[in-house]
Amino acid sequence: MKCVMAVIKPFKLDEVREALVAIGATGLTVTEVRGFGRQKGHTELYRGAEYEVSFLPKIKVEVVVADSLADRAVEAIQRGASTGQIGDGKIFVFDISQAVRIRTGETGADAL
Amino acid sequence: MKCVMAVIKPFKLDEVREALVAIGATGLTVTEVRGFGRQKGHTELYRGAEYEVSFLPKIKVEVVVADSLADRAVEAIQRGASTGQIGDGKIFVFDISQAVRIRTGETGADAL
Amino acid sequence: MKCVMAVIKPFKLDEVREALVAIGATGLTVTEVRGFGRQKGHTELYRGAEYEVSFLPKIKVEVVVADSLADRAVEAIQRGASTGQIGDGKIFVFDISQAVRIRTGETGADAL
Amino acid sequence: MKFSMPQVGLMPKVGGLGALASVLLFATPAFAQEFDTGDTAWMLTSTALVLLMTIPGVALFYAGMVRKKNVLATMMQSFTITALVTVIWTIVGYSLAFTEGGAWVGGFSRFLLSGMELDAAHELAGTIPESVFMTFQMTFAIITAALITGAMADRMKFSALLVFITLWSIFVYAPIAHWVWAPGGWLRDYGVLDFAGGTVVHINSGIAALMAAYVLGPRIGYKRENLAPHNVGFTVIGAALLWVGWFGFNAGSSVNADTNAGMAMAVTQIATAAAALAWMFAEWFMAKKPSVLGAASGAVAGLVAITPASGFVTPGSALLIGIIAGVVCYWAVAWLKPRMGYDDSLDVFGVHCIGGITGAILTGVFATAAIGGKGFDGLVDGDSAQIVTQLVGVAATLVWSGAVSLILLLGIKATIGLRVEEMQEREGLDIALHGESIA
Amino acid sequence: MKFSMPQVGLMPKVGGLGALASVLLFATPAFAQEFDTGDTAWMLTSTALVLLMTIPGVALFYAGMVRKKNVLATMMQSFTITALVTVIWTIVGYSLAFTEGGAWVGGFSRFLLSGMELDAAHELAGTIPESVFMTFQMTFAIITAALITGAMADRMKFSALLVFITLWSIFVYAPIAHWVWAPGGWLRDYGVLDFAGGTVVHINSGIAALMAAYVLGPRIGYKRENLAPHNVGFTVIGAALLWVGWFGFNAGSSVNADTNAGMAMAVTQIATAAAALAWMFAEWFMAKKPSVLGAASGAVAGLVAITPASGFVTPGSALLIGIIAGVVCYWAVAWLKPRMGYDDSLDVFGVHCIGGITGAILTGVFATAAIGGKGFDGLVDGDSAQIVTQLVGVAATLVWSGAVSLILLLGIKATIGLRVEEMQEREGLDIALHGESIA
Amino acid sequence: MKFSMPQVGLMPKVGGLGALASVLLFATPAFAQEFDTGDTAWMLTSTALVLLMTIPGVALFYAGMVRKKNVLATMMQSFTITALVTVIWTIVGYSLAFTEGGAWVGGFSRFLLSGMELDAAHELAGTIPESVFMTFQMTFAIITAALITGAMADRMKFSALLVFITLWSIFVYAPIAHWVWAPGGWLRDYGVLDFAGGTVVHINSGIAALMAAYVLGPRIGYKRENLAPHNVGFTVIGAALLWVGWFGFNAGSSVNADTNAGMAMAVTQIATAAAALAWMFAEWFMAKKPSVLGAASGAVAGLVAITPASGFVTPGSALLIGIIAGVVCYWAVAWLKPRMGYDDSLDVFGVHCIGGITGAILTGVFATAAIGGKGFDGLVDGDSAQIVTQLVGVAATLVWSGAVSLILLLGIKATIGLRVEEMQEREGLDIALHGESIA
Ligand SMILES: Nc1ncnc2c1ncn2[C@@H]1O[C@H](COP(=O)(O)OP(=O)(O)O)[C@@H](O)[C@H]1O
Ligand SMILES: Nc1ncnc2c1ncn2[C@@H]1O[C@H](COP(=O)(O)OP(=O)(O)O)[C@@H](O)[C@H]1O
Ligand SMILES: Nc1ncnc2c1ncn2[C@@H]1O[C@H](COP(=O)(O)OP(=O)(O)O)[C@@H](O)[C@H]1O
Repeated sequence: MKCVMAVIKPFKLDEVREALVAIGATGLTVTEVRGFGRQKGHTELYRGAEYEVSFLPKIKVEVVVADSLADRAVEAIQRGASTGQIGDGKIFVFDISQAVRIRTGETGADAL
Repeated sequence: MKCVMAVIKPFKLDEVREALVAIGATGLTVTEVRGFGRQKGHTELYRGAEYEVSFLPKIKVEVVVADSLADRAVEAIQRGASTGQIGDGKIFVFDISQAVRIRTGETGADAL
Repeated sequence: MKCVMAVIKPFKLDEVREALVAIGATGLTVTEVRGFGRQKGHTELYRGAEYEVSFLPKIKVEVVVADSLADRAVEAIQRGASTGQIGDGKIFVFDISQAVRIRTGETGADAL
Repeated sequence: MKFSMPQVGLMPKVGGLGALASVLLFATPAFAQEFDTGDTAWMLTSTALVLLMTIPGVALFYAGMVRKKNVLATMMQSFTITALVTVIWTIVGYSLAFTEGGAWVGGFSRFLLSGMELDAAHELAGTIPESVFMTFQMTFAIITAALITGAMADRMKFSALLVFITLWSIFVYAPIAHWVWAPGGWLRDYGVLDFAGGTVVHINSGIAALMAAYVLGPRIGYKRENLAPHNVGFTVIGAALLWVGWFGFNAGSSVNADTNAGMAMAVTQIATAAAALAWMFAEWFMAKKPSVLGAASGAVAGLVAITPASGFVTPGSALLIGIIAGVVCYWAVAWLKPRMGYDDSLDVFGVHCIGGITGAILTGVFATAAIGGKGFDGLVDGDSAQIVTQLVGVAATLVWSGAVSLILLLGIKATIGLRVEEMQEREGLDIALHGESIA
Repeated sequence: MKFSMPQVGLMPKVGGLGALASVLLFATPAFAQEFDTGDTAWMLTSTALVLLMTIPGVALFYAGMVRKKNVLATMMQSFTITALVTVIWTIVGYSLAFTEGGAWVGGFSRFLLSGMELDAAHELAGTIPESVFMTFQMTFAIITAALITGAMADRMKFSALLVFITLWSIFVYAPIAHWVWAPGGWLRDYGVLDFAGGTVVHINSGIAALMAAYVLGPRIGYKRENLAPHNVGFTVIGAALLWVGWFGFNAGSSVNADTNAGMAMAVTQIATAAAALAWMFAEWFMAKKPSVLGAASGAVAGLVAITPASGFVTPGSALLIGIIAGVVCYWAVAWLKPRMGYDDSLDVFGVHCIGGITGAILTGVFATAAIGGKGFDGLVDGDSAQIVTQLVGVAATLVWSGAVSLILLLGIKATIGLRVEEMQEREGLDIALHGESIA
Repeated sequence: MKFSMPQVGLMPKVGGLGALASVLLFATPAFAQEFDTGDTAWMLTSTALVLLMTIPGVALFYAGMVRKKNVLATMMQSFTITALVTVIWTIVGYSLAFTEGGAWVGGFSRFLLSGMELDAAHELAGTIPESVFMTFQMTFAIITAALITGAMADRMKFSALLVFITLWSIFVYAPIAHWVWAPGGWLRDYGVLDFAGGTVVHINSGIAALMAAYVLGPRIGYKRENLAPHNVGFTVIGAALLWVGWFGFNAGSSVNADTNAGMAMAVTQIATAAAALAWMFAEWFMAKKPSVLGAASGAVAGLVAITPASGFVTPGSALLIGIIAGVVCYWAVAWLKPRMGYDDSLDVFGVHCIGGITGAILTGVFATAAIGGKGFDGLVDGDSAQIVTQLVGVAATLVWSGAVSLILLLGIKATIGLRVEEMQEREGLDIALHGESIA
C-alpha cells in the first residue's frame, strides 16, 4: 500500500476530494498546515512594526491506497488541485507496511 | 524503527495514550485533523443555504517505536480507540530510516 | 528522496526554517501539533477541578529533500531547534518513493 | 420647564401642512433656554446605545457570518463607516436632513454645524440641546450605511466602499431622512408613520443592499463552495448588542424620557422576542433543526419590523407584529432569495428591506390613537387609509434609494471598480486589503 | 412632581400589613399623570443594562466555560430564554407576579398586559410609566431563568429546556417574585429584606440548578475526561458585562435616580471588587496560582451577595460582604462541590445559591437605617431578629423553588426526556441540536 | 431645584484662587438635600459607561494585540486592576484626591468613605449624590491604571503588578487628580484646562507606561521574532467599547445632563471619527495599506486628544483636533518609537501620552468662551497665554508621574522583581502565571 500525501491550496480541497472518490478512494484525512516554498508570503505591518509572514495556509491531504491505485491517486490529486499557478503544491508518495481498520481489525487493503 | 500513525475519534485520545504508555512508548505526537470515510458527515443549514460538511473531526496519533514494539503499538491503539462503531479510524505503519533526539543527538532507538 | 520530519519547540521554527534554507531546501510544510514525551505537561485547575494537560504545543516540520541532502537537513534542523533542554524534540526520516509538483507535473527531485 | 407641545417621537401630532405650521412656530431659539435634564440624560444614553449597535454590534453580527479570512475586513467596514459618516454628517448631512429647506431636502444653514450653539435646540426636540439631537441622529445615519455592507461581504473594494458610502449618505440617506422626519418633509406631511426609522433606515439600507448585491455579482464559489459562517457565536453577540442598543434606537426616538419612550421600549422587547421564536419555530418545522443563526436573525427581523410601529402600537399588537415578521423574513431568506439569484451575502434585503416593509404596513394596521395619540390611527382604529399612506412611503423609499444607489454603484464600477481581484478574493480580504490576519 | 412617598427600592418602609395598607392607598391610576423624566431615564437605562447581563453577558460567561463543541448551544440557551421569558412575562408572568392577588400569587388583571395604558403607573414605582417598570422586571425574570442553564451545560435537550423554562417561569419565578416584592406578598409583609433579588433571582435559580444537575446526572466523562473551559476569555468578557449591567440591576432596583440608587451603585462596585480579590487570594493561597476564572467567579459571587443588601448597607459593610462572599463561594465550588457528587457544571449552585444565601444573611447583619431608612435595621443597628427573618426568606425560597423545580424536571424526564442521546453528547450539541458549528 | 452655580465639568468658571474661594462657599452638606434626577440618571449611566471602558473595553483592546499564549493574562490585568483600584479608592484614594487638603494632595476626611452619607454631595457636583460622584471618579482611577499595562504586556510578574498599581494609585494618581480637579489643587488654580482627564488620565498613564517599558526591558524576541497581534478583531471590539464608553467619560465629566454634556458628546464623536480617518489615510499613504489596527488606534488617539478639550471647543475645532491627533500619534508609533529603542509593547506612550499632550496643547489653542463659558478662552479667542498654562500642566504631570513611577518600578525590581522567568515568558503567561490556557 501507499500513502499519497499532498500539500494543496485550501480552496482546492473539494475538487481533490471529488477526484479521489471518483477513482475509488474510500477515505482520506486532511490537516490544516502552513507552507513555505516558491510562492511568496506577505508582510504584515502593525503600527510600524513589520512582520514577515513567510508561511501560507495550505491543506495537507493524506490518502492511503492499494499499490495498484497509487498512480491514479496521484493523477487525481494533480487534476483536482492544479490552477497552473505557483504554490499549487506537491504530492509525495510513501510506502506503508501495514494498515488496520480499528473497528474490525481487518488489515491490508481490506482495511482501507 | 516504525512510525505507527492512527486516525481516531477525538474522545478516545486519552485511552489510546494510556494504552501506548502501558506498552512502553515514551512519546507520541497528535494532530487535529478532519477525516472523510464511510462515516457520514452532516449538513449545516444557514438561512436556507445548505452546506455539506463531509469531513469529521478526528485526531491523528503518530508514535515512533522500535521494530520489535510495532505490533504491540498497533494492538494498543486498536484497544484504546475501538468503540465498535463506524468511523473508529485506521492505523497505518510506516518505516523509518532514522531517528534523532535533537537535544542530545542520540540516534536510532536511543532517540525515542 | 527522503522526508525529514521533525517535532520541535514552537519558538524555534524561524531558526529551523533559516537553517534549512541555508542548506538549500526550497520548501517545507509545518503543522501545529501537541506532543507527549519526557517533558512534563502542566496541571490546570478550574474552580477546584484539576485537569492534567499532558500534551504540550509543538510544531511539526516536514521537508522533502533529495537523498544526498538528507543528512545535512537533519543536522540543520538539529542546529536550529536545539536549546539543550528537555522537550527539544525528535527528527524522523522517511523514504519517499515519488514526488510530484502539481503545477508542472515534474517528478522526482525536480519537483522539490 | 418642559417643552409644552405634546410629541410622539419625531412625528407631528397631526399630518399635513397644518402640523408643519404649528411646529414651525416653535422653531425659534428662544425656547431653548431650559432643557429637561431627564430627557437629556436619556438622549445622551440613547446616542451611546445606537452607536453600540454599529460598533461593535453590526461589526460582530456581520463578522461572524463571513469566512475567517474576511473577519477583519468586515469589522473594518463598520468601523470605518462609523468614522466616515460622522464626518459627512458633521459637514453636510445633518444640515441637509434636518434643516428647513423644501419638501425634498433641507438647506445648508447647519453646514459644518454652524449655528449649533451650546444652548441651541432643534424644533423636533425642544427639551434637549441640539448637540444631543444632532449626535443622536448621526448614529442613525451611521448604522444605515453600515447595514448595507452585509450585501458586499467578501468581495468589495475598500476604496470603492468609502466613495460609495460618502455619496450615498449625502444623496440617499439625508433626503429620505428629510422626507420622513424633518418638518416640511413631504412624506411626513403626507402622513407616513415611521417612529424610529423603518423606512429611513431599514427599507432604505435593504434596497441599497440589493442593488449592491446585483451590481457586484455573487461571491466566487457561491452555491458551490462552503461559504458557511465561520463563527455564529460572534453573530449572536452582535445580535444581542443590536437588541440592547435598539432600546436607544426606538425608545430614544421619542426624544423624551416619557410614556412614549417607555411603551416603545416595551413593544420593542415583545416584538423582538416573538420574532425570534417565530423564526426559530418556522425553521425547526421546515428544516428540522432550530438554528442559532435563525434565532438571532429572527430577533433582528423583529427589531426591524417594530421600528416604524414602536411609538404607535400596543403590546398585544407588538406580539403579532413580531410573529409575522419572524415568519415573513424567514421565508424571504430561505425561500425567496434562492429563487432570485442574487448573492445578498448576509441577507440585508431579506431581513431589513422585507422586515422594514412588513413593519411599515403593519404600522398602518396596528397604529392606535391610544398609544400614538390623537390622529395616529391605523386599521385597528378603523382608519384603513393609513395602510395606503404607508405604502406610498415604502414605494418612495424603494424607488429613490434603489435608483440612486444603482446609479452610484454603476458609476463607481465604471471608474475605480467595485470589486477586488479574483486572487484577492481567494486569499481573503484581511490580508489582501488590510495586510493583517487572524491567528 | 415626584411621587411623594419615600421609597427604598421595591421594599416598603415598614414591614407587615400596615405598610401594605398604606401602599395600597396609592394603587390608583390617578397619580400616574406626572412622571419624573430623570427617574424614567434611569429606569429605561437600567432595563437595557439588565438585558445586557443576559445577552450577551450570561451567554458569554457560560459559553466560555463549556467545550468548543457546545459553544453555540450554550449561547442559544440564553438567547432563546430571553425571547421565551419575554413572551411568558407579557402574557401572564407580570400579572401573576406584580398585580394584587393574595399573599402567594398575584392575579390576572394584567393578563396580556391589559390595562397597562400609556400613562399607567405601578404603585411600587409611581414616578415612571408602568411600561418601564414592567419591562425592567421582565429582564429580571429573564436572567433568573438563564442562570439555571449553567447546571445543564453540555447535555440538556433543547426542547426540554423550553418546556422547563416556560413552566418554571410561571410556577416558580412569578410566585416567588410576588412573595418578596409585590404589595401583599407574604415574605415582604413578613419583613424579609431583598433589595434587588438575592432570594428571588439568585437563591431561586441556584437551587433550581442544583435540582437540574441532580436529575440530569453528570456529563459523560465527568471527573475522568478533560472538561476544562475552552475559552476563559469569553468568561471574563461575560463577567465584565455582568458587572457593568449589574449597576442597572442593583441601582435600578431603587426605581428612582436618587440617593438610594447612588449608594446601591457604590456598594455594588465595592463588594464586587472585594469578592474578586478575596476569591483570587484564597485560590492563590490554596491552589498556588490566581486563576483568571477565579477572579471572574469571585466578582460574580460578590455581585450576587451584595444584591439583597445593596439598598441597605454602607460602603464599609459592602467591603466585608464582598470579602466573605468571595471566600465562601470559593469554598463552595472548590471544597464542597467535589464532596456532593453532583455535576453542577458551571457552578450555579456554588456561586448563585450559596452566594445568595450569604448575601441574605449578611443583609440581616449589616442593614442599617442610615442607608435603608427608618425600619430597616439589621444586627449592626441592634436588631438581631432580622437575621431570623432573612433565614425564613431563604428557607421558603429553597423549599418552593427546589420542590417545584424537582417535580417539573422529573415530569419532563418521564415524558419527552431531559437529556440528549449519548452520541449527540459526544458529537457536541452545536451540531447535534442546531446543525451548526464553529470553525 | 438645581444647583445654581453654573459649571463646566469639574472646572471652576474662573481660574485662580478667587474661584476656589467661591466654590468653597458651597462646600457644606446643606445644599445636598435636593438632587436632580436627570443629572443623577446621567451620572449613574456615565459611571457604567466608564467601567465598560476598562472591562471589557481595555481588556479586549489589549488582549487582541498580544500573542495567543498571553491573552488571559492580559485580560486578567485589566480585570484585577478594576477590583484592586476600587478597594484602594474606597479606602484612601478618593479621600486623597477629592477632599480639601492643600495644593498638592487632599486629606483623610473621607478615609474609608467615612462621612459619605446617603444624602451627601460633593461641592464639584452639587446636583447628584456624592456616592455617584465618588464612584464615577473611581472608574477614572481604574482605567488610568489599566492603561499602563499595555507597556508591560507579555512579561510582567502578576504579583509585581499588584504592588505597583497599589502604590501608583496612591502616590501618583490621587495627587495628580487633586492638582487638576480638586478645589485647591494647584494646577486647577493655576488655570490648567482639563475637562475630562487628558493630563490626569492619559499623559499620566502614558508616561508611567514609558517608564515601565524602560525598566522592564523589551520582550524576548523583540524586533526578531513575530510578535504580531494574534487577533485584531478583539482589538476592534475593544476600541468600539472604548468609543461608546467614552461618552460617559467626556460627557459625564460635565457632571450634569446639560448643554455642556451634549456638546462634549458631539465633539468627542467628531474628533474620534476624524482621528480614525486621519491615521488610516496617513498609514494608507505611508505603508500602502489601511490597517484595521490603524483605524482602531486612530480612534483611540482621537478620543484621547479630545478629552481635555471636550468641554471647551466647537465641533469645527474638534474636527481639526482629531485630524492632528490621528497623524501625530501615527507618527509617534510608526516613526518615533522604533527610534527610541524601548518596547512599549502596545503603544501606551505613543497613543496616550503623545495624544494627551497634543490634546492639552490644542485645548489651549481651541478653547473658546462660547462653549466653555466666560474665562475659558484659548488662542482662538485671543488668549495666547493659555497654551503656556497648558504646557505647565503637561510638564508637571510628566515630571511627577515619570519620576515617582520610575522610583516605584526600580524599587519593586530590586525587591520582589518585576519580570517573569525566561521560560515562563516563552511558555506564555496564561499557563505560567494563571495555570490556564485558551483551547
Ligand atoms: N521540499 C518540500 N518539502 C515539504 N513541503 C514542501 C516542499 N516544497 C514545497 N512544499 C510545500 O508545497 C507548497 C507549495 O510549494 P511552492 O514551492 O510554493 O510552489 P510550487 O508547488 O508551485 O512549486 C509549500 O507551501 C509547502 O507547503
Ligand atoms: N484510505 C484512507 N486514507 C487515509 N485516511 C483514511 C482512509 N480511510 C479512512 N481514513 C480516515 O479514517 C477515518 C475513519 O474512516 P471511516 O471510513 O469513516 O470508518 P472506519 O474506520 O470505521 O472504516 C476517516 O474519517 C479518515 O480520516
Ligand atoms: N516516540 C515518539 N513518537 C512520536 N513523537 C515523539 C516520540 N517521542 C517524542 N515525540 C515528540 O517529541 C516531543 C519531545 O519529546 P520529549 O520526550 O518531551 O523530549 P526530548 O525530545 O528532549 O527527549 C514530544 O512532545 C513528542 O511530540
